[in-house]
Amino acid sequence: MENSLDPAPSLLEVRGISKSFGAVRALQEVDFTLRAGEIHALLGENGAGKSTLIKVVTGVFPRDAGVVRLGGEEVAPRSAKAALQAGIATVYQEVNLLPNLSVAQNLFLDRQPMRFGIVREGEMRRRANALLTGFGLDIDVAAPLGNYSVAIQHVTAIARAVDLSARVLILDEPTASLDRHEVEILFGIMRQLAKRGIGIVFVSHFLDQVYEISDRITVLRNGRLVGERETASLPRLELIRMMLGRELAETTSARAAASVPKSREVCASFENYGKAGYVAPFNLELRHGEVVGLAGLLGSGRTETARLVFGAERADGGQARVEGASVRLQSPRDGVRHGFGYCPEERKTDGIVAELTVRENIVLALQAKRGLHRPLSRREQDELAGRYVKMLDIRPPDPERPVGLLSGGNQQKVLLARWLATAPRLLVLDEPTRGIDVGAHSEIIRLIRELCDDGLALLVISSELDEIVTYSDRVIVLRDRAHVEELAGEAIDVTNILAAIAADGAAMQEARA
Amino acid sequence: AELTIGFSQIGSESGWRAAETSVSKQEAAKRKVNLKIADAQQKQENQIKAIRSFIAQNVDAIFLAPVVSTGWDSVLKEAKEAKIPVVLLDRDIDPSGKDLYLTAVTSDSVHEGEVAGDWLAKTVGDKACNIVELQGTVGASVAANRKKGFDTAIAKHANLKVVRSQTGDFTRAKGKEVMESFIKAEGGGKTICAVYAHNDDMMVGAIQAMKEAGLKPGKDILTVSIDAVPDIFKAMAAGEANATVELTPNMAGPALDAIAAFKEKGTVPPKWIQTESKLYTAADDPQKIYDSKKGLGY
Amino acid sequence: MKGLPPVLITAIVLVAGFAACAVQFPNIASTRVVGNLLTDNAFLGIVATGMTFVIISGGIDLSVGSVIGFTTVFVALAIERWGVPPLVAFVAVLVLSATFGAAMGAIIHIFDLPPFIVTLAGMFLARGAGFLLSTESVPITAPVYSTVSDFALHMPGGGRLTAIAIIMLAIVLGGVLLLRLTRFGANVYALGGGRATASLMGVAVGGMTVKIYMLSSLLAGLAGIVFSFYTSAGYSLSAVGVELDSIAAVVIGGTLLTGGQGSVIGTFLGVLIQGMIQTYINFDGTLSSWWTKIATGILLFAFIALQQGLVVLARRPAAKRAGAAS
Amino acid sequence: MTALLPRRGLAQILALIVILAVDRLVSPQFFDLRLQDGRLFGSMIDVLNRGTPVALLSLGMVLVIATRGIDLSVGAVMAICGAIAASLADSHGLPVVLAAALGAGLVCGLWNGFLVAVLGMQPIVATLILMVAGRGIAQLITEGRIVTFTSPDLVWLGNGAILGVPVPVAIALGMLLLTGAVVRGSALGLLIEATGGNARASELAGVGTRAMILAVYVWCGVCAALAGVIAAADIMGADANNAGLWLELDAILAVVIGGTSLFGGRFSLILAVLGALIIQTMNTGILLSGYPPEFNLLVKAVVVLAVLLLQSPKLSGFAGIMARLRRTKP
Ligand SMILES: Nc1ncnc2c1ncn2[C@@H]1O[C@H](COP(=O)(O)OP(=O)(O)OP(=O)(O)O)[C@@H](O)[C@H]1O
Ligand SMILES: Nc1ncnc2c1ncn2[C@@H]1O[C@H](COP(=O)(O)OP(=O)(O)OP(=O)(O)O)[C@@H](O)[C@H]1O
Ligand SMILES: [Mg+2]
Ligand SMILES: [Mg+2]
Repeated sequence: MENSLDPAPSLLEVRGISKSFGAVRALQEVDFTLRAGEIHALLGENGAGKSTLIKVVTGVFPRDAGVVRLGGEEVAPRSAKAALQAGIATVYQEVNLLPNLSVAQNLFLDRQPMRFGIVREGEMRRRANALLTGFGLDIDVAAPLGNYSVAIQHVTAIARAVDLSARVLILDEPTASLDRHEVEILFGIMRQLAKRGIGIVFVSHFLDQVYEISDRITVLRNGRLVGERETASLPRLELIRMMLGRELAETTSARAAASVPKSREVCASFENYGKAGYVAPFNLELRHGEVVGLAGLLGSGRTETARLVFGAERADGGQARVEGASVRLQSPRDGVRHGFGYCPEERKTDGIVAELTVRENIVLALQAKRGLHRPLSRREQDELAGRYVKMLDIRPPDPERPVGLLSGGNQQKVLLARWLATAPRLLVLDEPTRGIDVGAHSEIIRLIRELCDDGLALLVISSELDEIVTYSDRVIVLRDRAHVEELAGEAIDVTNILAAIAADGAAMQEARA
Repeated sequence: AELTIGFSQIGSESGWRAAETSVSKQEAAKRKVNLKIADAQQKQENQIKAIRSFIAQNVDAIFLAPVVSTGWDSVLKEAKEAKIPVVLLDRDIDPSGKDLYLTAVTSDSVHEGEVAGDWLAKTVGDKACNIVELQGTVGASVAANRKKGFDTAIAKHANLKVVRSQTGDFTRAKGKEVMESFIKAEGGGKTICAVYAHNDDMMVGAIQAMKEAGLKPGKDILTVSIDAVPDIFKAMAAGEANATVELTPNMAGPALDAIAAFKEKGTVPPKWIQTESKLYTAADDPQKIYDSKKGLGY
Repeated sequence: MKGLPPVLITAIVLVAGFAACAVQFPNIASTRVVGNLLTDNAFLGIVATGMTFVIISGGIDLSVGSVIGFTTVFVALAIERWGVPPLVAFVAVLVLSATFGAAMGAIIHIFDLPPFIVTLAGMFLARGAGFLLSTESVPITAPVYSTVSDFALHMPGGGRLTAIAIIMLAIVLGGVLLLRLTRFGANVYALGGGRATASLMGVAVGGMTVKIYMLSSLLAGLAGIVFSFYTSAGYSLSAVGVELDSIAAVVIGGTLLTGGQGSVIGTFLGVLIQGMIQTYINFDGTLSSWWTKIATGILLFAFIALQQGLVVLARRPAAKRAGAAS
Repeated sequence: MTALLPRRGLAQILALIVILAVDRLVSPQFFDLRLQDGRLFGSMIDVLNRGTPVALLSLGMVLVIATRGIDLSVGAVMAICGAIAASLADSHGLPVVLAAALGAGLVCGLWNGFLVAVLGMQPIVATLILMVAGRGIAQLITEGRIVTFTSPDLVWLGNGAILGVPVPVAIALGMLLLTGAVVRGSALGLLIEATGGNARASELAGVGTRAMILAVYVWCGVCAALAGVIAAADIMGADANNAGLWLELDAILAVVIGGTSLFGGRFSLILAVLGALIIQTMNTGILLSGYPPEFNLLVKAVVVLAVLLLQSPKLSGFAGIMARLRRTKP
């Protein structure tokens, strides 16, 4: 820090950046300033332009106008590599790592330790292990990254960026798929880095986290800069108003469930259902008008449970019933036929068909259900798409846009629309609110409640315990790929869930003793 | 003892080739020779592999119908080291390998082209005549030779001129397609006096193209081609084709005889056993020839 | 990146096939046949090595057969007609083919065009250029050629390890090392995992694309030189269809056409498997042209199905574990 | 990329027009048309007529490619089905002949589809098997000869005319309409595009991706069979050695020129057929030009590259080139 007059010199200065995609003006004259040693939150609704700003600054997209100065010098990187060389390390929103490479190769791609032109594999693994241990991860770094869950992949991506020891570190929704523990570790590391004078840009939809970690906040709305504030002096409601441009009808954050105990007929039930080596046999009853939450740590078997229930994975034992009649769930088609729906957690690979339009993505499941020879007419499709775009506030509200060009949160809404369009009896949602902004978040939670008031059965997986507590009528806790505890009614609260999850350690110790 | 002979055949790219294969088998059976045929699917490397495996099997002799004239030196040297006599069928190889084979039973494809050209020159007389040419596959030595022979023959006659020349890949379909465009390019075919095709298959296609264009092949436009496959005789009998130069499919017969004599009595055959390039025209009772050739596996 | 299991399976398939052939034709189990197998497939082994890089990076190169054809003609004409010393001719043709590959790579990258089609155009171009040079086959009489073709290490049992077989083995070994041990190799896998992602991770995707196609064409050029040694001639129609043979070898060797996975050793085994199929058919010697094709198809199917079956068997326990995640 | 949607097809039409203009230059009578024996006659008709086999192949191929597959066996399937039709033509009626040939194509397609969809083989190798063996099967049927026939019905399929339009052209047009109706009239098109765009996601959305894949290979086989029958009818004989040889590459080229990505997803039937026409217009132009055949491949390479560059997403015409040049300058 040469300039001793200014205690926090601006490290990265972005001035008057504009960017259009065809008719969509994703960014208009945006300014942004990052100081050395600060953690700066970049906030905004889904589609506000956060990711685009990041990609423009790091040269992934060419910019239409504006300048970027790094340490006072103008930079114009033309590729991610150039940005890296200039000293900006980035973790982009979707996990951008290579599933076919080993974890270690991913961490050290293009900067492997070398000797005589040869990669020192052993050294690389050693360093990879050391690096990941810092993030509380003890995994086989020689295994392909694709073998691991999104969470682990995300941690790897962060570890990679951190290890690049750049001057600027940009993290686009790094915590979306992490659980509390991992978030804690990440924050610890971020604070250390900031202390070393590195400027950190942090994008998140979790306001708690924003208040916990950030020094300053910049808010974007509709591609424009709304303002830049000190976190400490910005009340939460004010922040939300800046993001949404309106007041948020603060949702019932307390438990709103169990208001009207309805008929609660069993919609689907599973007895001794399981698959060896995948998830231990479980019993599960899903009732109409009821939300069942699945809670557990990463890798505890929640996704696995969801896939078995939907039919994406075949059970090797047990009995499934729908409305009392025993059924066989061999494939997603079976699930769809019995009126199930499933929003997978990995929306990029398992959810959207990027090239197809919003409309086509929305009608896909319904069309598959109706069969080939009963095509939805274009009018019906338009009508459906129009309805859900409006209902879920998908932005931009253009049903003919390829879904791959939507922002992450909006893609998630399209997926939800896809299943709502099939009018399912049971909907399985794996992390439905991941990457969704505060406004949409409360919308989706309201929607979940509404849907189940209409008699839909819901099975929801979420890493947000608050969220689970908010809407669940019952909560199943998983641990080590087995269902270990069921909480209902008044027993549902964060402390109890945590206790059930953590019973692990205690139980283990007991067993050993 | 019964002889075992390995025959490295080119492949099955045309009816003529199929006939050569089946005639070879018949001739071998006649002489109680065990003929092992390896089909190279038109690839030289496969032929080399086949010869090597014949050597590994220690056959009594090797027949080779070379797909290209060059590149046999080292493998034929191996055969020579293993004391296995080699006979070339149907096509010759580059002169540098002369001492590596026993004899070659081939026709002279340059001569074939000359025979065709001479016939045309004689038939046309002093009239000016625009010729269109359907070449064989680009790069195939037979095509180059048949072109060369024909060109030499007509060079002596200023009234004969090749106005268009394209490849028809030795196939019927391409022969037809190319002829169609020749007809379009030459004012509906009115300025074409004769077609020369490097093989009969292309000519059969060309004949169809002429008929579809309302022309009378054999009358409005003269035809001459090479190979003498049965279908051209059918066309000739119908008055739609004029002449063809025979390339006999029986190359194996003379070769087997030469090998037998060499093995039994040590008679060294002449270096080149040339097969006849006989010209057939409508005067030769094409229907009869057609009937006699039909069964040969063309 | 774990190349071992599929490779091991391919090796098992190869050995089993070889044993089965040897039972029927005992002559097959000789060093002579093994030597022949290496010599006869030397050029294929070399192009297939280059093709492995291309395919792992998620591309494909259809031009290699034509590049071989062009190279043989060029070399033959240069030595025989233009009086260029052989070594200079080799260097020139290698530079030429590498440039050609680099150009294809650059077009693929800059204009974002599918490799299949760009290299298809390259295939036409190289073959056409060969025709322009000469449609005749040109024998090469330079003394180097006879020296090299006559050179061979003798193996016990009458087998010969020829110079071109040795060149091929060296290239395969070099390919293995390059792919496994260098940064370049890691980047090839990275490209196959996803170009966009690799680019975001800082890999110079454009440069890599150019280099990969350059390598493939360079090796095709080298294969052309080897082919010209093999036949002592240059011919513009040589090596037609070799692109498909080499793709098949790469895929039989366990490399995914979608990219991101595979190994050079596997490709080498794939080349040998193909060579063995052909040796078997040649030894049989009773097959007509059509039965040769049908038998080749059936054996190809049998090998791939066997391999696929073994892979599934090998994966079974792992599949359960990876399930949702992969 | 898809921002080009409204302009889709423009590049192809432009390319076609340019090539037609060049054809007119090399052959002044290129657009001449007259009636000959109740059949239109002229170079334009040749283009349509000769383009038919590839156009038919591309109709099947485009669907296969849309599912992220590829079918290398179509040329061989043409040969098989042509051989079957030719050997039955003189002893059976046209319906039997057609049924047998198309049935064979269907079986071939099923086989390919089975290997890809059920056994999970990579499409390029799966279909390579039939590409190699299929020609053998065709030759087995004809025993390597050219099997000729005289059945007027079958000959009509190749050389006849309906209202002056050659029958093959009419058939291709009919198949285009039929395929279009089936694919776009049902949900098939959407489901195929979804399968090709993201098979995993489609599967999870309840799309029967295996059935889709099976269906497109079967259709590809049927289209190839039809092309094979027409090719045989055209020369009044089945040439198992050469029928359809290397046409798979032309068909793939046609599909790509038609703007369908080899990575699956969005496809356009009409543009694929337009691609086939572009290729044939170029081929016919080469034949009319009178240049020595040694140049054929060079011309083809240059034209293909030019057409592709014309539709490169990174470059729209000259303006694009200039923009790029400017941008690459430091
Ligand atoms: N490659 C692209 N092509 C066209 N439009 C795009 C592209 N990328 C983003 N957009 C559009 O730009 C706008 C801003 O998107 P961006 O991804 O920056 O939002 P975001 O703030 O990151 O939202 P989220 O919180 O959902 O991630 C959106 O309207 C989006 O549809
Ligand atoms: N901390 C960890 N260490 C090692 N492996 C892990 C860890 N966490 C998860 N995994 C592995 O990741 C894989 C995928 O986990 P998966 O995502 O299916 O679990 P989950 O319960 O659905 O969690 P979530 O939905 O929160 O990601 C599993 O194979 C698991 O073994
Ligand atoms: Mg974003
Ligand atoms: Mg999960």
